[in-house]
Amino acid sequence: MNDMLIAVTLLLVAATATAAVAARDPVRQALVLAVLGVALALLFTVLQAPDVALSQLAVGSALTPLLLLLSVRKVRRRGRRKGRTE
Amino acid sequence: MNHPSHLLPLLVAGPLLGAALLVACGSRLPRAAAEPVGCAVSAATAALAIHLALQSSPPLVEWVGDWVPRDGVSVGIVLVGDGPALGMAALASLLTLAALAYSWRYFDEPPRRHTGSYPALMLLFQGGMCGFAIAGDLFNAFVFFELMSVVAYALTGHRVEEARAVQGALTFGVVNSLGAYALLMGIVLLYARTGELAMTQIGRRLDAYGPPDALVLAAFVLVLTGFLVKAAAVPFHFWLPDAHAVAPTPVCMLLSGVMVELGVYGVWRVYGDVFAGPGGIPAADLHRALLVLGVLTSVVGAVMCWYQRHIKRLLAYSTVAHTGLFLIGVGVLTPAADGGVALYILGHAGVKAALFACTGIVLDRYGSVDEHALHGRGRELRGVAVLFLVGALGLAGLPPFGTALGKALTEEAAGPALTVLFVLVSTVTAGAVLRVAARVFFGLGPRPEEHAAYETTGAGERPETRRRLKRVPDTMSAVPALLLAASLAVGVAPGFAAAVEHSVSEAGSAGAFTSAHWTLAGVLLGLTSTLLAVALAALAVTRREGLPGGAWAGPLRRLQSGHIGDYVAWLLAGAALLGALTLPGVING
Amino acid sequence: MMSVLPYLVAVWIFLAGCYGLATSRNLIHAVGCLAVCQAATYVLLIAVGYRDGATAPVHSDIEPGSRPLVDPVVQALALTDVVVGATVTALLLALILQISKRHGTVDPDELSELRG
Amino acid sequence: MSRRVRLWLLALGGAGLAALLFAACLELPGFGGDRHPYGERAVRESLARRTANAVSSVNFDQRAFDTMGEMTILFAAVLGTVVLLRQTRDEHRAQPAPAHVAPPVRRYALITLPVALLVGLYVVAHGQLSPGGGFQGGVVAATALHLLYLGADYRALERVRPVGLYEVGDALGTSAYLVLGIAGVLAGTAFLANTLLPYGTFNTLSSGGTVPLLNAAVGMEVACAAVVLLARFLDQAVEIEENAVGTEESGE
Repeated sequence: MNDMLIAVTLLLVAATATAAVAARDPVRQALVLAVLGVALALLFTVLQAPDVALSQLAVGSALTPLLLLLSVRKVRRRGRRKGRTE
Repeated sequence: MNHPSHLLPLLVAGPLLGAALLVACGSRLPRAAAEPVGCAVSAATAALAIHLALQSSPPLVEWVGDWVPRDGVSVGIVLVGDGPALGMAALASLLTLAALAYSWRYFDEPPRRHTGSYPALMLLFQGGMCGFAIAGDLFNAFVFFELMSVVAYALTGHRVEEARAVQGALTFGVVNSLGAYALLMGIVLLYARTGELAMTQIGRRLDAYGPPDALVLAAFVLVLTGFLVKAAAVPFHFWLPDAHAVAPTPVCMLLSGVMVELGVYGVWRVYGDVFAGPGGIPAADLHRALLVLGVLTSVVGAVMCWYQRHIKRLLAYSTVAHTGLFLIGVGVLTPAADGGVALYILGHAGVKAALFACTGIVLDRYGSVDEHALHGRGRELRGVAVLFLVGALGLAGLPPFGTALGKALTEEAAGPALTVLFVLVSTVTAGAVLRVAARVFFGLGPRPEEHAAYETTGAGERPETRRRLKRVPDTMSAVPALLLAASLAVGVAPGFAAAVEHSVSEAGSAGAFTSAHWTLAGVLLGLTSTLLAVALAALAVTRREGLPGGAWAGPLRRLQSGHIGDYVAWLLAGAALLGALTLPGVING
Repeated sequence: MMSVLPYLVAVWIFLAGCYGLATSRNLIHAVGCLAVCQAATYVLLIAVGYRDGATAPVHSDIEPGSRPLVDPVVQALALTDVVVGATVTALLLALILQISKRHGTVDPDELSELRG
Repeated sequence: MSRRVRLWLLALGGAGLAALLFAACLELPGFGGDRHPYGERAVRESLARRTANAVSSVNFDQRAFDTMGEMTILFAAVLGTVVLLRQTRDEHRAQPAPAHVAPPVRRYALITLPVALLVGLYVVAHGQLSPGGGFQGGVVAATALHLLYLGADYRALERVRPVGLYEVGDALGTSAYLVLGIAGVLAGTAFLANTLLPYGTFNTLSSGGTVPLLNAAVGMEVACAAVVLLARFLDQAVEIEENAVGTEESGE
């Protein structure tokens, strides 16, 4: 039973990681990365690593995607301004 | 009274604390105070490193947090204070001091309310390098490897208004981070097999386990990939010219002078402590791998160096070429060669940092580092011209520079075939630097013709100082002079070479002692490469049309595309190559 | 199968991240792929430290010595690794913002300043 | 290199590396195995020092030197980001228009904020007892503060978040950790030696010797660092604008 659970979470992590690479649009990728963070946190909880799960939840699914989204916003905003003036 | 080994962690904690305090006082501290504080902290650390190095026979060992082993095992982190470790820490500290002195009131625009940020970053860099040098625990080495990398990215991109600077810094960051993750994967594989993290413990457990298998090979390949990315061995080297050419000059002095060499040091340390035993990688395989990569690296570096016109990029490629020579020296796997490489690294650091420092003066004076555009304009900089020329001769290995002694000792250990390579590589790289000196500072030869080539020119670079220099500040010219003098001292100071050689063999596993001294053959070889370099430079300067063999080097230059995707692909290919080179011994073993 | 699956998943994630990094057309996306590469190291670390039927190495609600524990060392290493990953991501993103300002693009194919 | 050549090179290198790593995985000790010599020693030592959370004992006592490096990396990255994202000469700050926030969102954010902040502090404080510690709690607390951006607006956030102060807090947290380490050397033992304070009673807040202190220093450092990081990126995304678009390419 436990093995099944671990296997399923592992496959979930692998699938989300692949999806994060395949998502070529950075906004979508940031969202998939947030899901990957949650999936990893789940895996770590199952593997009895609550400390890592907690930090993965805080960093991997909140901080990193947030930084990515803010960067996309800056880059896009720049692109729009530039488009207007040309 | 503390045992000296208890002071080892202060080599790391000192600069870090200095940096933290500089930032804490950031908004209140005037710039005139922040920079002397930075210099003082880095000088104190350098003094401590030298003080400990003098007591490092027998080698110091420190368990941080007093977790001394019981029954031969410990849960703590071990620091190693042997000659090479403390030597690298001292070198890193002295170069940081030199770079800080050079950049005294240097950058035009310290970020608002962050006057201390630049010296603080330099101190963090120093702390990271010292921590990596004295790490005896593999994961701890990774942590400080990351620390020095992270600071180096930030310092490389420090001039954020320069398009090239931020691009080079990003390339540097992505490639090195990937290398670091490979290193970490390798560490985890070793931990899974042995259940230990201290390097010597891992080595012992590997030996107890039995002959090497795929796991040991994979761990070896991953760990070496991490270090070789830092050491910029071909084909992991692409990030280096892009980063070193755009970093602020004082940062270049550190990157080329010691950070890249720390990668080579990492290879040496990890092989000696972890993989040298019967459960590790057979010596013949390491020899083959490092020899192939080293020869490739030195040849590619030398060829690319010759065809550059961007002076900082030219110097960066010469660092690649010399790193290749260091790798060959380490791959020879004899104590004599190790000692030679140590001396070579010390001599090279002084010479290369001095050359970068001179180039920085030219950049700040003329707003260009383009060999063609600067033709003859450096005539008025007499003192700088002399320093640059002396630096070029030191790079060629003119006796009695430390480079010459180190090179001679390594050549003697490496055998005649490799000696030819050593002479050729130092000839070509020094020839390129001499060519630059002749054109820029003496205006010799016709002005080279322009033709559209696949290259980075050095035009359009902005000075790093507040405004273009009218006269050269004393600090900026004194630093390269002192660095050259230090490089000279490595070769001539009585007893210094013998002491280095002794401490390196004491730290290595071989334990055989050799004596380092000048030989007639070494002096003659040094003179030969110097003369050849002068001749090569003279030949190049007198020709108007492009440099000879340009068409032949074209494909090689096209590989350096500046594209991150290419570099990542090369990194994977390089790791696979490393695996293929080491495979035979593991299959047979 | 179960005895190697976690390791293989880690290898897969690492290589997938490398593929994304090498073929990326957007630098922000590339940094995301680098984060994926790093996720592989977490998975490998935690997988190496796992032990069947063991519980988390925290004694606040279990009697010391009553049950087997998973390896706390790899968890500490993974914690370090998570923080390192976030900081590297932040720094690289800061550089990318400046690239977008100075080069007007974040497509690696269009960056052609440094070559040869 | 053309895209095609790059893909070939990537396939070649990737295949080689994949084969090597696959072979290595087969040689790894089976997943869930019983042999963890270092781990068992670490658990023993953590009990001997009365630290209930063995992970915290490894992080802040046995391998506290790693944690020092790690927090310095964070500190360096924050400093680097501050330097890299500084306002350059060709940029100015534009006041962002106050955004309209839907009342339910505002209510949700303003209720969650204190809760999240408290959770963060709790997680920091119980680092040596239960899962969590300075890192996790610090990040949670810092992210919580940014719920204000969601709930009110950017200017409200800026008022409660004087970035300069957080930068100082970041540096002071780092210094505190280093000073605690150096105190060991000054006391005549080793750097970061956990021998200065009594180990206390197992499973209470004051157990573990210097572990809670180091943990608190890290918590402070991480919380401040995360706030500064987010602030710098928000600054770029919301406030800082270039003066005249299209002129910077021309250079000098």
